[in-house]
Amino acid sequence: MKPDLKVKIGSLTLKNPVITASGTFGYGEEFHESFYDIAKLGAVVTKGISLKPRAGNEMPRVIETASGMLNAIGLANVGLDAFLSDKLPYLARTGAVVIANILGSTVEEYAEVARRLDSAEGVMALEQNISCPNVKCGGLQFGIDPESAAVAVRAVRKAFSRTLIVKLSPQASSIPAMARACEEAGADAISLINTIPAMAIDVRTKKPVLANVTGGLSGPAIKPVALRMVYEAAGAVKIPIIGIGGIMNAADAVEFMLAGASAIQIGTANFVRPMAAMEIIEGIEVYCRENSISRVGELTGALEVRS
Amino acid sequence: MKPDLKVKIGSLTLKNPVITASGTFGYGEEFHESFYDIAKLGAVVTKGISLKPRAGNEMPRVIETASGMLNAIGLANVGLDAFLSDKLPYLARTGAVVIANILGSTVEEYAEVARRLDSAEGVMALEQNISCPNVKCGGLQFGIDPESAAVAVRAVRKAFSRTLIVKLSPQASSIPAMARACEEAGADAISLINTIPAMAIDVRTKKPVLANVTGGLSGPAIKPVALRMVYEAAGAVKIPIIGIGGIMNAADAVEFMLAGASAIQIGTANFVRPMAAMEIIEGIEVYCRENSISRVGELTGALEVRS
Amino acid sequence: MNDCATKIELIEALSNDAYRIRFAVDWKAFDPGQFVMMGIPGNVVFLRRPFGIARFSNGVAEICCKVVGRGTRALSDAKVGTRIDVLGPCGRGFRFPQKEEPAILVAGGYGIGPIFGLCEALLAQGRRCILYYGARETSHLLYLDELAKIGANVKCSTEDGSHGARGMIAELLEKDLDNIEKPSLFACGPHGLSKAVAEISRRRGVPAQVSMESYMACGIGVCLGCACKDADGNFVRTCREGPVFDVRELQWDSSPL
Amino acid sequence: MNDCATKIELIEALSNDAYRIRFAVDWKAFDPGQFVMMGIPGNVVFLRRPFGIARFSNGVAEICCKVVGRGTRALSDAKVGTRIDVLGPCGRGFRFPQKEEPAILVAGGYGIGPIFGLCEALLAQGRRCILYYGARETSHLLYLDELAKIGANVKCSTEDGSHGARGMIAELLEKDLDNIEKPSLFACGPHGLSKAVAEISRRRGVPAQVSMESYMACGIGVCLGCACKDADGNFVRTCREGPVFDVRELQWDSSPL
Ligand SMILES: Cc1cc2nc3c(=O)[nH]c(=O)nc-3n(C[C@H](O)[C@H](O)[C@H](O)COP(=O)(O)OP(=O)(O)OC[C@H]3O[C@@H](n4cnc5c(N)ncnc54)[C@H](O)[C@@H]3O)c2cc1C
Ligand SMILES: Cc1cc2nc3c(=O)[nH]c(=O)nc-3n(C[C@H](O)[C@H](O)[C@H](O)COP(=O)(O)OP(=O)(O)OC[C@H]3O[C@@H](n4cnc5c(N)ncnc54)[C@H](O)[C@@H]3O)c2cc1C
Ligand SMILES: Cc1cc2nc3c(=O)[nH]c(=O)nc-3n(C[C@H](O)[C@H](O)[C@H](O)COP(=O)(O)O)c2cc1C
Ligand SMILES: Cc1cc2nc3c(=O)[nH]c(=O)nc-3n(C[C@H](O)[C@H](O)[C@H](O)COP(=O)(O)O)c2cc1C
Ligand code: FES
Ligand code: FES
Repeated sequence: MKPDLKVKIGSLTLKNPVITASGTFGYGEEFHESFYDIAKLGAVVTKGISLKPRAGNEMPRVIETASGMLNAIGLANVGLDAFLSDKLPYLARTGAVVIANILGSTVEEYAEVARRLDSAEGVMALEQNISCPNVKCGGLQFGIDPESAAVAVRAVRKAFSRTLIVKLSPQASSIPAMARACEEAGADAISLINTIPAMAIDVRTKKPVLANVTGGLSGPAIKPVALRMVYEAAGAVKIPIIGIGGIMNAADAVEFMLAGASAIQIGTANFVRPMAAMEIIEGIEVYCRENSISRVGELTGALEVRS
Repeated sequence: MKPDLKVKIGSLTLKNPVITASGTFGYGEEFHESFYDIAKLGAVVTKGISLKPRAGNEMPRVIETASGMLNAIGLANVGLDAFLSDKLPYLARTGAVVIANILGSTVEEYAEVARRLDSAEGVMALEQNISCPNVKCGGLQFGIDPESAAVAVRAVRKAFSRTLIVKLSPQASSIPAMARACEEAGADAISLINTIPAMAIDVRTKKPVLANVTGGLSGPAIKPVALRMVYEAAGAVKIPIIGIGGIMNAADAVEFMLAGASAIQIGTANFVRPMAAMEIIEGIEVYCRENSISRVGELTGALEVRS
Repeated sequence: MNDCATKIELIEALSNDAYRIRFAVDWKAFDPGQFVMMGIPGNVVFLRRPFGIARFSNGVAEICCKVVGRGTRALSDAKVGTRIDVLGPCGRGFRFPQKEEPAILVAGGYGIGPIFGLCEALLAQGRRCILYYGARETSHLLYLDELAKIGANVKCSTEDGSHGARGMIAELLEKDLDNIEKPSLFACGPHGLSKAVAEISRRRGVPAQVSMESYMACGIGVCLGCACKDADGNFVRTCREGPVFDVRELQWDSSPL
Repeated sequence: MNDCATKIELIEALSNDAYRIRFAVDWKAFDPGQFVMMGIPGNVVFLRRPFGIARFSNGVAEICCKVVGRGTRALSDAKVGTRIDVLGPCGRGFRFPQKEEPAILVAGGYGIGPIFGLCEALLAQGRRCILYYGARETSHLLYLDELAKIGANVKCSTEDGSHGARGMIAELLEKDLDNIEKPSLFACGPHGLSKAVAEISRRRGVPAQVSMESYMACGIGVCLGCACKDADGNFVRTCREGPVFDVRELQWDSSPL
């Protein structure tokens, strides 16, 4: 029997728990044109959208590390207007479930972007990025202090009527406190983790490799940290958790679900294997079949912890 | 010309900047007997010492991850009395510079251990571990809150007259704030990072791999994060920084020094290549010669950052 | 563009640090200047590595890989039969010149890969072309046999003068350009060469296209890691809007990778 | 104990998932039951992997590696000539029995490795010994030829009865023990076998040593990752105080790895 892969995030029902992560999938065009029908995904999260376009950081912006990579793209994006006029219509036509990732350097910017996306057809949910580790002026305080996070989330909650996901920074010293603050402020779901601020140095030139000096670490290297944070978040709140961080295959995805995630996001894996998300959907289905799981939701939080 | 590898940490002069990290070198016996004269090291940091012996966590306690490993040893150690009677005399006989890593679940325990080590001959410095990510009851609050850290550091500072190093947790949401708090409280140096709390799950058994559920991530996977934190700490305080995290070879060590470390610690690498520390001392010397650096201290903070 | 799981069919040293590598792919054609993202065998590196497509015929593609680090080392050490993932053809290749204009190809080092592909395609169409090809020393001049076989008109230079003219290939090119009518330039090589070609193009008002390099994470336009600055100072993606750009599209004062 | 950079000299399949691997080392002797920490070729795993020493002569050591995961896969796929780091000999091996007592060796699966080493050493000293050797099926019984060659007295069992007695080796052993005077037991195999031997030892009051397994990070006693519980409930290091323990030293009710 085919297992039921559907999952619910807020008022949104996804056909499967596999979502592509912000900043690793553009606005969906490249994948839809060259690799697969992106409507087959649980959902697509867009590159982070700000009120005004952002050029991003200077080069180099990316560098490989042990089992991972650093990026300091600088939240480059086309800006809200261009997203609405150029990117969203394409996405909408594909039939994909679209989650708009939004960023802001002020509460007002978050609220304004959210308000305008509320009236945009085709945006089924928001993912509010409160991390922004690469942008010096932006967002950092929201990501590490539960009270500031709550203020930002409340503002977006007021401005947006559909599903609101808040994406946490791994820099928060207490993930449970942060998750609870966001839940209380009205988030429908929590996604985590964003990249971990990190750095690489070239001993030949004695310079930082990235023009921005620091960048965000992603990939398998961070998976164990992400898994722990998902487990902590799931234990702290009632709303669904979306697990992110170093997921390369179906086993990784299942680990996050066992730890408490209702859905998962595929980030860096999209770069290494463009078909990764499709392979993972299939792999989760196989795992369910082999383990006699009829609804994928049964996996969520099914970790057996001796106590 | 042979470069001068000596470095100063507080009132302590080390013959080179390479130190073996707490928990990865026992109390020096195994290495000294089978691999090399441990007096050749800059210093040896002991396994964390508590007032009473600790048995540690149940099995399994370790598991490999992508470019790293998790451990949940649970700060198992022989306890202060046995350290003083059984372990320290051996260490002292080797002629190694001994840094005693200490832990405590209360300010009083820290102070008591420090006081007794102050009168112990052969302990040249303390490294106060304020992280303790594996022990449920112990230490976590010291590691993430600058004020509690300062209280614990002040107590140890009063009790110990020689060099005091404070070892930071990567969970602190602001490393600069934490480093400054420790400096103000009287630390002679800051070492970082301790392992990052993390987790592994076995999808076959649906159980956490570690009996303790979570453990600490170490190894190359965390190097970029450690490097960033060392860079931040070095920018925040005047006291020397000791860099730790995923150092596997001399190039890694030099990266940490460029980022601002005066010395570095070798942890997990000791498991993968027992001769790692010796190879790294040699490699740093080669790097200095090839780059016409006469004193290794010139590397500290020599990173060229465009501004 | 697609990602195919294939196998190395041939691997051959071209010099002490450059290798010809062939593998079957399931695409049907490519534009010279396009590239592939190669999965590196073993587990030594995490991301894929970009390589210009040097040749493609009968379903078999060829790259020329120069060993510069761990990934290129591991790829070059692989054996025939090793499984590899190849994503391609990626990016935008060279736009062909107007029929009547002579194509002046310029290659530096392993930049000969894509330029060989372009040369072969132009000659197959009976177009006029001259290839200026420079390297540090004779042993670094690759594909000379194949170039002779396809009847290419090749002018070489080496920095040590051991083969062809002594000096940089851009200098040799610049000297000859006075005698060529309506030339259009097509270059692939180190950043310095691209810059020199851009400068020649500007000074002489001759059209020029260059293939640019950038550190790439995805190669398909989604990570924004490979951006370079266009003439207006905006970022464009080397992997998508490039790697081949008209020199007028780009800003040339900004620092290279 | 030391760490030597060496090369694989021989690699040979013993069954569909077990391999004999030989490499030169620069130590001079080992105690049966001791193990090596093998660096795994390629970059597929991070930590080393422990393997019991099956044989050592003329400076060449042999292990028997059963493929169970990525590290053992990569090691078994390596070619002759592949460079590997070998740290050893590690840990405490079997303590030899009193001269007069017959040594009863018990091996399960790839546990034959260390037991073969012990058997060879005992026979070389002209000691009496009988080897009880069990596996799932015939093809999983390894080293039978070599055992015959050294003149070992081997009693086999397989779970499917395809070779020797049908059933678990501990059952066969228990039946025979009545007829052996002053036996002392030496076992290496899965945790279940060790437990069964400990139980037999306790019930019959015969001395027994078992080689234990534990996930190991360092293999040299410094990480405390491999602890197991001794009879008093204290942790002891499998890699240092073990891997061979007298069964009375350990606690047997605690859950296995
Ligand atoms: C469009 C394009 C086409 C290319 N075509 C060829 C070709 O035909 N033949 C060829 O030999 N090489 C080509 N290169 C360069 C080749 O991709 C790099 O040499 C290779 O990625 C280095 O990998 P590594 O692991 O050996 O080096 P590393 O050890 O990672 O680093 C060594 C050096 O290579 C640079 N580098 C590393 N990774 C990349 C990357 N993903 N993209 C760009 N630079 C990188 C680093 O900045 C560093 O300076 C091309 C690059 C691009 C962008
Ligand atoms: C003292 C000792 C002697 C051993 N002797 C032999 C031998 O002679 N021949 C042989 O084939 N095997 C032996 N083993 C077991 C062997 O070490 C493991 O099978 C091997 O480490 C698995 O590595 P992997 O990467 O293939 O498996 P993984 O993919 O890492 O995991 C597969 C399974 O192996 C277990 N495992 C993984 N790593 C270790 C480790 N470092 N230590 C113990 N268990 C581990 C895991 O818990 C898991 O269940 C011995 C183990 C010990 C402790
Ligand atoms: C190149 C790159 C760009 C990213 N851009 C964004 C972004 O704009 N907004 C955001 O919330 N997260 C962004 N992320 C973070 C990812 O969405 C994801 O949280 C992180 O990479 C961890 O997952 P992974 O290990 O699977 O990549 C970016 C990640 C990468 C690698
Ligand atoms: C098995 C193990 C045990 C450790 N025990 C301690 C400890 O007792 N006290 C302490 O301060 N740090 C301890 N650490 C942390 C290390 O000292 C070091 O900070 C960390 O492993 C990061 O460095 P690495 O990546 O080089 O291993 C331990 C690490 C490992 C792997
Ligand atoms: S390499 Fe990712 S956008 Fe070009
Ligand atoms: S494996 Fe490290 S102490 Fe035994």
